[in-house]
Amino acid sequence: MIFRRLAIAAVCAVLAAGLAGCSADASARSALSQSAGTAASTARSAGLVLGLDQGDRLLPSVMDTGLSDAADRLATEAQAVATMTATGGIGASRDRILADIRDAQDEVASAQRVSAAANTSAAALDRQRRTLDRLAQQLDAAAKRLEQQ
Amino acid sequence: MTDHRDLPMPPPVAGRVLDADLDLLDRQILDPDGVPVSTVDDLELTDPDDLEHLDPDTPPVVSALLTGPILATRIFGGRMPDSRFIRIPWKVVADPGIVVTVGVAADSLDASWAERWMSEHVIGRIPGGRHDPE
Amino acid sequence: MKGLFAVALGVLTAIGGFVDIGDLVTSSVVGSRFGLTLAWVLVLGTVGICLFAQMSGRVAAVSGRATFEIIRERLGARLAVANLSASFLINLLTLTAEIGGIALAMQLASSISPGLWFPVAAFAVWIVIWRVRFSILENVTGLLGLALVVFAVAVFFLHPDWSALGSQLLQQPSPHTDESPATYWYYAVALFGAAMTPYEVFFFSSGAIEEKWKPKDLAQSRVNVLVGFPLGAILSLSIAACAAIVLLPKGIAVTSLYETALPIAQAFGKIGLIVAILGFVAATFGASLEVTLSSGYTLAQFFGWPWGKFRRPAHASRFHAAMILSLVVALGILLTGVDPVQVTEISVVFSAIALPLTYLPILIVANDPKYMGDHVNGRVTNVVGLIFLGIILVASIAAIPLMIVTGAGA
Amino acid sequence: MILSDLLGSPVLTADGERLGAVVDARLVLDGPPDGMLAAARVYGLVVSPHSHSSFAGYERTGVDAPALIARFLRWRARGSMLVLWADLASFTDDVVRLRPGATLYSPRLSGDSA
Repeated sequence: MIFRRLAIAAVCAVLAAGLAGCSADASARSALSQSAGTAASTARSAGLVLGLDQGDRLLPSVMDTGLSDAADRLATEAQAVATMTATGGIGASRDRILADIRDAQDEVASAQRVSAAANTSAAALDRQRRTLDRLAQQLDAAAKRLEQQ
Repeated sequence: MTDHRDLPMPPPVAGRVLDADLDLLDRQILDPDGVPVSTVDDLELTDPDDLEHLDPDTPPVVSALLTGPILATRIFGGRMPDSRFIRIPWKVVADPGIVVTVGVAADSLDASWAERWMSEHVIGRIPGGRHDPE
Repeated sequence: MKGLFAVALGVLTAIGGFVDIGDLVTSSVVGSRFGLTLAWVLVLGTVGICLFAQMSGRVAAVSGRATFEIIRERLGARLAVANLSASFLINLLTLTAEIGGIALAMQLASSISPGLWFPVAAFAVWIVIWRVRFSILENVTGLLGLALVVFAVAVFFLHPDWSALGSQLLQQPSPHTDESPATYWYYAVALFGAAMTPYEVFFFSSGAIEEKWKPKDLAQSRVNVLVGFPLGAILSLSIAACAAIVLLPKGIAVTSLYETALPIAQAFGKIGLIVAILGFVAATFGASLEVTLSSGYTLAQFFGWPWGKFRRPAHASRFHAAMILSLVVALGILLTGVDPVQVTEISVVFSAIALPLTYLPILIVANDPKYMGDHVNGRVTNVVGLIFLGIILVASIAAIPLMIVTGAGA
Repeated sequence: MILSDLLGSPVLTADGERLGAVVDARLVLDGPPDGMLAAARVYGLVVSPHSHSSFAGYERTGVDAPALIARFLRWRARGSMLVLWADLASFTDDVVRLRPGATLYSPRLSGDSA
């Protein structure tokens, strides 16, 4: 009796492991695509914050909150992507996405420094906004590619 | 298949009729000033002398409303010893309506000891706890 | 004149009190991801909450019984305990989110990290509940919450493409986003559950007892509900529309409170932001008060303890102890570092249990002449009530599978 | 004895045929004065053949709204009956047994014809 139950459990476990193995590729890909998408949205959000600040439409406290929130979220995604096991030939896209997220992190960090400085440089903030938008586009494109494969 | 529409009505009775579960159980108990005492968590009935040969002329009567920890046994099963019952004697029940009113102050009943304890030892000691809100 | 003032005040507080952190962020999330294609859910949920809030208020005014007492009486101890557990957990999670929401709103105003605001916010909520009279706390937070009207005005100032917004209203599963149908329906169920969240009924019916409503006050309560709640829903809709106009085309999917405010910055600049942040603080603070009180009301009414702000705290000691404990637990959850906004997502699961078990007893008692005398439900109310009970049941059954399939709407 | 002891107990006829389960106890306040009210005696037991509990008592009261819920709950409690205390023979091992020739009455609450 007990052996039959054990046998059934074993068969189930093997089946589950098999299914998990087959879908591991797909799930890694979709997780990567999701991280890229979130990072893109975050970078855009930070870009919008910088843009609104340029138009003198933002309170400094909201700008601080927005940039620090974006920094946190990008850090989370970078961490998630960096620790992802790249199976099924997504290693190359993973590295590119990670590099883009890291670049976006750098831009946000330097925007935080610039906005904290006494005399904010409008030109620098504008440059960072453009870079963030460009990175967001790249990340979005990467996310789309991964989904379509 | 018996349908109750075919069944005769029971012999008429002189007093007020209450279905224990429908009209008493789980109702709020209030004192004469409208202060909540507790809820009716169960009813205590007098024990028949001989459960194997029930006496048709001496039906059980409600001796007390029960409240407190007995609620747990009603929900999760089990039986607690009679000595630990918290009773509100039927004597003090004034009106079993959509709320059950008792004729004595909430503070005089065992059922509100937890309220009094919490009031004396915790809430009443926090500044402002004994004043009306502003 | 005094009557008119009371009506106006009631309506205004209902508008301001309708929106909480869940509405602020969820509306904005949904708007930025699905445009206005889910607006119909908001309309449906608003009709439902109007119907049942009004019914529970009528039961309270006529019979003097608040909603959780009725739940206990009609469902019996066992089912009522199931409902109590689910409702109390929803309350606790919502309270966590609201306190977190106050802190996030204060961060927007001050740049000081929310972690430092959590204890301040929880203490402020407690002190108001401890010392301030019910009518004052209800009216002040409701009126300040009206600052959120800035979102409704902003919709016009943002010069949207009206025909595009209009066609979003009528289109189901949204055409120009990449969201899957399951995700769409997950958000539909979550929005519906949030609009009909039981704490509003607990608060509303207990508030009727706190303010000693009598049957003659029913007309006024009906106006408050039927005007105030829908106008409050319009605020929610405006927040969604602002997100749909500004954030959706940019590809920004909202995850934080500050993003909800960005369309206002775009429309009105700094002044608008100040008004919006004031509205955020008032709405989250008001909702924190309502939810904390609801935790106390549900427990006290289930166990038959003395409750209510019309009593001194020492005369409703377990009621106050329960609220203090709820605030402490909520603070504890926040200090673990969870995202306060995401906490509310788990409550969808518990809503599946709490919603049917809350609205069924209200409907049954509202038909019982022993409680209601001549004020029993009319035919139309019963038919609509039954239809909503059906919708609630379907949403409840669908909620958990949808949550699993979509990974909570990710 | 507490009320919960009775509720849910199976009810058998004198021949051992199962009638149903006790879902409620009918009390009558017609005893000698006991404090502020008359003593409440157990007048009979409400027995339901198909369910272990009664919900909202639609089978006993005159309330029939909302119609759909009333109809469903009456169907669930179909065939419910009232047995009088005088017709109970024994209550042992959580089983209620009736006397031979016990009468089954309608469970309706007559005062509730509203």
